[in-house]
Amino acid sequence: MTRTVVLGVIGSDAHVVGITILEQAFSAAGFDVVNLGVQTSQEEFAEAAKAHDAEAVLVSSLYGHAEQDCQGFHDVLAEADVDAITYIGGNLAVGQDDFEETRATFEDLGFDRVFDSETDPEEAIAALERDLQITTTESERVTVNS
Amino acid sequence: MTRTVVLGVIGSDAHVVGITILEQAFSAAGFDVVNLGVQTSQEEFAEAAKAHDAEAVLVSSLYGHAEQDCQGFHDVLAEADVDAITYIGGNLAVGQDDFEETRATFEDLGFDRVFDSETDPEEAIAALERDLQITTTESERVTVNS
Amino acid sequence: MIRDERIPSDELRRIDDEIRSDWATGAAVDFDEAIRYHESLPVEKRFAEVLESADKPLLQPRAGVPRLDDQIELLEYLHGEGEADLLPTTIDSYTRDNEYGKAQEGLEKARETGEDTLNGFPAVNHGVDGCRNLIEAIDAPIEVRHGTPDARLLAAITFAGGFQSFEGGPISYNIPYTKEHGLAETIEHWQFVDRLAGAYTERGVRINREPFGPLTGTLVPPSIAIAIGIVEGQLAATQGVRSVTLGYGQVGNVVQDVAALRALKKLGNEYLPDDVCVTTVFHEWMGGFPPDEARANGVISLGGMTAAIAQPDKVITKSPQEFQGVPTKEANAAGLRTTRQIIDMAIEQNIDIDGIDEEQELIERETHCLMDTILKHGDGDVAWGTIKAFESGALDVPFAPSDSAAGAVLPARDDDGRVRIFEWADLEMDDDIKEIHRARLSQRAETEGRQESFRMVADDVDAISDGKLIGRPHSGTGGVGNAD
Amino acid sequence: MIRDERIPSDELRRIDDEIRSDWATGAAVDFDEAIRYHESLPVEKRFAEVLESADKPLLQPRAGVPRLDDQIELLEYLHGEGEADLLPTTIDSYTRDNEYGKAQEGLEKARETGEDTLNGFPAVNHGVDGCRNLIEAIDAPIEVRHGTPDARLLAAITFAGGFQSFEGGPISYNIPYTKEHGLAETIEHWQFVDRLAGAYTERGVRINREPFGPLTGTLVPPSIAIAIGIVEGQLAATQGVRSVTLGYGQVGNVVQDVAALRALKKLGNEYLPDDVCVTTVFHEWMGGFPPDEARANGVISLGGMTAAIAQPDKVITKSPQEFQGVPTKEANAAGLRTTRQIIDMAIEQNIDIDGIDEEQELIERETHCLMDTILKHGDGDVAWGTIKAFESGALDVPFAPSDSAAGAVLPARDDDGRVRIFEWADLEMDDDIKEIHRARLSQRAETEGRQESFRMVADDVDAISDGKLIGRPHSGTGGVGNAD
Ligand code: B12
Ligand code: B12
Repeated sequence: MTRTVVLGVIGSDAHVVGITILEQAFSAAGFDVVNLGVQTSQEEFAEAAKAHDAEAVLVSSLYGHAEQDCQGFHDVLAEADVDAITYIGGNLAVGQDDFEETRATFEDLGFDRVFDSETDPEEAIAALERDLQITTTESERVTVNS
Repeated sequence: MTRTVVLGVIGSDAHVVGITILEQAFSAAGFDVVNLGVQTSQEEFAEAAKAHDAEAVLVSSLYGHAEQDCQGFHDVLAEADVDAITYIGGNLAVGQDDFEETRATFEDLGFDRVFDSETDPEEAIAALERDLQITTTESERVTVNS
Repeated sequence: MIRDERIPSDELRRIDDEIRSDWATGAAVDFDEAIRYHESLPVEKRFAEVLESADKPLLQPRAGVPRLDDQIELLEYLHGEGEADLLPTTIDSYTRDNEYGKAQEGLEKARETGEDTLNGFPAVNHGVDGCRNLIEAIDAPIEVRHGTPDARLLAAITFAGGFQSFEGGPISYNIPYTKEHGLAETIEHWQFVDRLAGAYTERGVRINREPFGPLTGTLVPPSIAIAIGIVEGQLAATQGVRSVTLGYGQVGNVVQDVAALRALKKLGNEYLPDDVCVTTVFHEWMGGFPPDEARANGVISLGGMTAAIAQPDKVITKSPQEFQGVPTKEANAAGLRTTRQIIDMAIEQNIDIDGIDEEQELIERETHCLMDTILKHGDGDVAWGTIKAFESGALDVPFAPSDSAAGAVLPARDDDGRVRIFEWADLEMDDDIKEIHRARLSQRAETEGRQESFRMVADDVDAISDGKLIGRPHSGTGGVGNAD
Repeated sequence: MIRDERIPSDELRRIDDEIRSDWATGAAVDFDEAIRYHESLPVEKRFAEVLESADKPLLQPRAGVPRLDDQIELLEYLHGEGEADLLPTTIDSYTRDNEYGKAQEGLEKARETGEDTLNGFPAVNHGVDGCRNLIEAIDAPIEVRHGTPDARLLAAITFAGGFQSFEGGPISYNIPYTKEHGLAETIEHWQFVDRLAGAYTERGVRINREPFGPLTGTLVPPSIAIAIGIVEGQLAATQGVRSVTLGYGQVGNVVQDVAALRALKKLGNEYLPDDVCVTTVFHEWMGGFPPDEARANGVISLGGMTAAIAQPDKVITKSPQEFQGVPTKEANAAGLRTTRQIIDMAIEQNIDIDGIDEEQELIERETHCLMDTILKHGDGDVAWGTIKAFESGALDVPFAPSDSAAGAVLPARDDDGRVRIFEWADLEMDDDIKEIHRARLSQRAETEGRQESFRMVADDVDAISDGKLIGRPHSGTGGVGNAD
């Protein structure tokens, strides 16, 4: 059984190399990757996640406008009834910021995990496997209980 | 009329390139330079200044032990009845120090002027010409008055 | 059907009027008054003259912040402390998307909070007067650098605002920078930009135009970059541009980089009309940087060393903070001075490296193949041919995010670190050239004891940020033999 | 009369007993126990083995602070964060003067105040156990670096303390480092050091010895540095040393530096006995640095680039804070990583520069002239010949502060930036070689429209710290032609 993740670069950002590498790595790790490419809108992410029943939405942003581009993103996902795990990664702030602040900002925006641009694809894959495991176990438990 | 300056590297410091350049520059500017070379003791400076009736003593130090090497230097000069202007220059502190602190340290030790290692020989020559001018004028004034 | 033909004057005026109504500040543009303004500028602010008369590579950083006074301070700093010869004004991303409203919001927020809420200088919003304040404040020529597919209003305002150099082109600011813009559309828009530059040129104000050579910045084979630069130069020349700076981004192999810069100059002069003055610009490594300023300084210096040998007319420097985000002004100036030091120490040395001529010849042959196929695709018309060649995949750019390019060609380094093509897809190329690439890459595969694969490409993408040139597998020592 | 002959065992023991009584810590040295201690060290701490088996240049910084725990922390940092392959322990200046009392005061003050009141690690005062604590704490080989004319006690203690590499020699730690020490005296003292290293070697503990190649660090013509290194290698070999690392300091011209490093290796193997394993070390620019860390990174990188081409066995790195004073550990590690990045990016590239062979041949011929005159001065004995050749001025070092050298020879750069000899004084050299230098220098004088003079030498001394390689007069543009 494969698991589907939706991947894309948000806003008007066109940095494609990172998601090209991520696509390859997640595919190699056994995921079904729906790669929306660069310059993907919030709505496109939501539609694709819905259409493919994705278990995770992986947002990439490199160009420094991530915070603006992600305002209200989780509302858009919720409206489309998307209940996937959400990760964001890349160069998330303009300039030479402290990453811990950046992480807090994006967690407040609703992301489950925030990655900096030193992240190896393997780390993200490991995290996702853990997170999905937990989710599965929890939902199984719920199923058993109910 | 030429004026005599005594020049040397103090302590066990062997950095000779700086004083080689200084010797050439002061000579070209019309001074009589007595170059004592590297690894010159306080006593050798005092003797030479006395013997040549020097108007200035130029101490160089690069290797980071200048503060220890100059302890009591002005007493030694005084004992030998040397009343010359004293300059020190080079890399005067061990490590990455703030130059203003260093300047204060060496002024407290009795040096008339303190130069960092970015000093062009021309700056030191200009300063010395000014200082000697003033001294001469003062001593002339003294002569006139007495 | 779009063709490589000069836009007639009345059409130029019509479009000009139209696009200037896109945003309030467009109204302030008055062409004749602008010519007089340019004529009033001292010679040291005339971009083309300064660049074309230089006797050694001029250095230029990248830099743009939202507020005018901050931008002035930044450029003064880079000019003074960074000793930059030429200055940039990098435009923010909203402006690049023609979202002047969002840029305005960002600018106002920046003015209120003092924070850099935009990633560049929104020149359209600052308008003609804002631009002129900047031009007047800085004692050096300034170029507009952006990444805007439709840069017509930006050009109208910045040209009238006193800028005399403008980066970009219909391919180089489309394929690497956007997803959905069609090439026919961007060619049309850039024909206007070039025609406007040509109009200034006719009146004696030679606006310098600079195709963006590095494209996606990631292992772009030299011939692809050169062919696209030449096409953009030709399109610009048709519209009356007479000062063209062809660009190229460092790949990191010194022989290949020097060969590429020489080929760029030679082919540029060969393909562009005689009355165009062709200069070259070398971009220090445009791909992923190491996450460490010390190592980044090594990358920057290899670029400086290459520039000292190849002697392009201009070098665009990187900062040691490239990996992290927009650099502080201090880091930006440091990148300039590191580059300056190594160039100045190496440039008077006679450094002739073996094999440059051979590599240059290969690059030239490859570029000729690509140029031939473009013209063939367009029945002799370079504009149309470019569109068709990208459509068929005969022309392609690796890692292109744009729907207008196949993005199917894949590069990898050979055993010497030169960028070769691993997956040709439909790229047009003579078979014997393909064979050369194949042989070089299989030599590497053999050294590493593994198959050529996307994994190798991915390793090469990461290699420089991981501290090496070639993405060797982590186990074996690769091509380095056992020394005694 | 001192001769190049092996010190007999009983004489070795006599001197050893004598010098060990110079300071209290000398008593703790026990040769047989020390051999067992060395045998207990893991292979990754054995200097000669690690260096000689490396397959690419190993990097080593300079570093020394007074207190043991600080020195451990510093070396751990340079090994970890700086990724140094080999580590140093730089000795303080009082120890270099054999002023162990003053060093003790400084050490105690450092322990009280926590400040670095000495400019290095006083290994004699720390004694055998202190040294062993350091050796045990660090997972890499460590070399003793100093500048001590009479290093006998330092050697006895640090060898017993577990160090397996020791820099210096009778000429290289005399002529550039002191004024009044006679050469006969330093040769005698270093014969002891080498004999002691030889004694360890005989018992299977190959102590690596490294003549200090850069000498005064200031425009030293390659052949002078190489000849002196060879002499010191020969003297060491006579005493039983079997691992010799010959050194050379970057002059900044890539062709000359690569040629010099190749000549160094070739001539080292030619002149030294077959049973000596000869390795080479390249020192990044040892002269005055720019007062700016960004520019210093450019200087450091040019060194790294040269090392990537010449591939010496070891590179001694500089830090971007070289100008200012002893660097912070962060800056020291940064210098290492900048060097590493540029070496690793360039080393797999095939970079063959024209003219290296020719320059190498010139350097070899010059070195042969100097070696011949040394042997002739000593009637075949290299020790005696060195003393006599320095006396006559047939052998000389530019900017030598020592009374034992004439210090009359003056170097200047030619139009390509290679170091030539401007004032020969009594230096022995074939006339046709002198003619080559003369021609190159007069070409430069012509380019600059001025006479060769001390002013030119002074300008060259300052050039790199002023941002250039060649000290051109400030007006004219010098040798750079007008590009189009
Ligand atoms: C190549 C490059 C470009 C190319 C992009 C070509 C293309 N279409 O892809 C070009 C030259 C076109 C370009 C343009 C611009 N760029 Co750019 N670019 C870079 C550069 C040098 C490398 C990026 C890269 O490809 N890295 C290699 C890949 C493999 O790594 P990566 O992208 O970081 O992705 C990895 C990780 O981040 C992580 N990751 C990424 N996303 C995600 C998501 C998740 C969920 C997870 C888990 C992990 C993850 O995993 C990835 C794979 O390992 C970086 C600086 C750097 N990093 O060295 C600047 C950089 C990203 N660019 C920058 C900027 C500002 C721009 C421009 C706005 C300005 C300009 N100068 O023109 C434009 C933007 C245009 C646009 N509309 O997007 C800034 C961003 C500043 C900031 N965030 O503060 C940077 C940091 C440069 C700088 N220091 O100023 N750029
Ligand atoms: C070349 C050099 C050497 C050569 C010296 C050869 C020789 N005999 O001259 C060698 C390799 C032998 C050497 C040895 C050592 N060196 Co050393 N050396 C340098 C270096 C790289 C350049 C010095 C130089 O020649 N500059 C060029 C000349 C023209 O400039 P200058 O000396 O600064 O002099 C000018 C100005 O300072 C000024 N000036 C100087 N004196 C005076 C006096 C007056 C009155 C005035 C007005 C002006 C003035 O005018 C001069 C002419 O323009 C410097 C670092 C640097 N600056 O880049 C380190 C440096 C000075 N050395 C240093 C050290 C520690 C040493 C050693 C102790 C350690 C070691 N590693 O072995 C030994 C000392 C040996 C000893 N007994 O002295 C440190 C000093 C640290 C500190 N002060 O905190 C430095 C700064 C390097 C560093 N960053 O660690 N060194």
